[in-house]
Amino acid sequence: MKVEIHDTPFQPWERLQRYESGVVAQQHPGKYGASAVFVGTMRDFNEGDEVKGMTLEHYPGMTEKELERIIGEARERWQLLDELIIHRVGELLPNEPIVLVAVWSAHRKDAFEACRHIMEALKSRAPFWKKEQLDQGARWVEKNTDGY
Amino acid sequence: MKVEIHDTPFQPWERLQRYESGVVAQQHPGKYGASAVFVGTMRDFNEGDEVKGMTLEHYPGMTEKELERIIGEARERWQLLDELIIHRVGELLPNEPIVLVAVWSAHRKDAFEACRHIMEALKSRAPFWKKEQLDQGARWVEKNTDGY
Amino acid sequence: MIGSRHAWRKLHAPFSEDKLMTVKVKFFASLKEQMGCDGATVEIGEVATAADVWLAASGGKALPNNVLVAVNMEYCDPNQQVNSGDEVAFFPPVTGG
Amino acid sequence: MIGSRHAWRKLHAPFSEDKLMTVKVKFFASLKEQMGCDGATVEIGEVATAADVWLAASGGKALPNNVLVAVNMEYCDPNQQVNSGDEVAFFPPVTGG
Repeated sequence: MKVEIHDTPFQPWERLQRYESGVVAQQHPGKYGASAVFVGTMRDFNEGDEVKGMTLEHYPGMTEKELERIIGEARERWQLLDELIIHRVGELLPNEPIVLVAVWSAHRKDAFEACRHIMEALKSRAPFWKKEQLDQGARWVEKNTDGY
Repeated sequence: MKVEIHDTPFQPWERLQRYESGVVAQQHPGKYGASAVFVGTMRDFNEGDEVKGMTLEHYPGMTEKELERIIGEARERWQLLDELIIHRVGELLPNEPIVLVAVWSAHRKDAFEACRHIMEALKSRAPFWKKEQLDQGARWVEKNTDGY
Repeated sequence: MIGSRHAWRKLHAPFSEDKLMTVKVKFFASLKEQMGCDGATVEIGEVATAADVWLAASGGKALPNNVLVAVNMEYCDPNQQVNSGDEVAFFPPVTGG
Repeated sequence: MIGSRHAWRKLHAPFSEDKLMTVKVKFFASLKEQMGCDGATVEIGEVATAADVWLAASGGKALPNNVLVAVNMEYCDPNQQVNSGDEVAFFPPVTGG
């Protein structure tokens, strides 16, 4: 399990390559038949408005703890071999990755379901807050929509 | 949309990096808020037996057509910006990637659901056949299990 | 199973002897091993279904329940009519991914 | 909103005046902007809930329904008792991912 908070841009596919070959393949060779991944990327629009940039605030310390709790709960429910969560904070521009959630499992049902569950739990519980820069000024995003 | 059949090993994360930056980011800058990915990797076990290697046969021509039909059906059901499917054929060893399914969308619900749907449809409809090499000899995999 | 096309036609073609068409047959995976070949070009009476093609190509054996059928690279019912020049494929349940 | 700890205690601490404890308060995002600060160390009567801490730290305003509460970096009910040295955080609905 690995949880990382980055205050500068990260490259999700390159990080996946490194984590899988360096950790998952070393610790579980021949066992990880299925990996499911979600990557959230900053859009240049939201609720009908053009978005120029975004500030992502978080609660250092609690963020990591809550993400680890979310992974722990997923492990009780599905058979998982490893998990990787990376989340950006700070000043973002459109097209920059915001979040990566990856899980490795023997079987695809566990991988798919756990990945989506972790992502939804992150959206509703991990202490991050987005402030969008619009032409008219800045606004806090008020609420995440349900993803199911 | 891109569908590729490879008869030599492919690196899924590196291919995703190239496809996203070279195609998705060029054609849909600022729009792809969500990407969902599944990677299937060859395990060294199946149904209680150790598996040494695998031969993946397919129906050239129909494979590509069927995968494109599957993507087309997913596009009717979900809002998708782009899709990438890569599937290995030929002689495989444990830990080698077998399949990659990736979709890009504005929103995560569409990405998650379409990715899983495409993967399940691939499992039940795309004309591939696996023959496993065991210590006792070779055996055809008889049936894919349901992934829901 | 598939000998010379002529020999086969004489033995199995259940339809009109004067009007014949040619279809391309393909077998895959375990079915290919069972049939001992990956396919053949066969002649059959002009009004024929995919199941008729199987019957002819397999030497008269019934089409097993779990065999999948594709005509021109698209899944179809065994009772679908085939046309001259069609590619008719038979294969076991798919196991990719 | 948060003045000197002493002045605040005199005005709002609803519990025992002789036994006091210290807790660390944090605000985030829009709540931080509304409160005009990202937190403070406050003294409060020894028997107090997270909601009491809010009341004290906010200058007597009721805890809005949608404000989330965490004690020592774990979500909790506003009615949960807090202990001396606890970190009590208040923040709006989270919007990460």
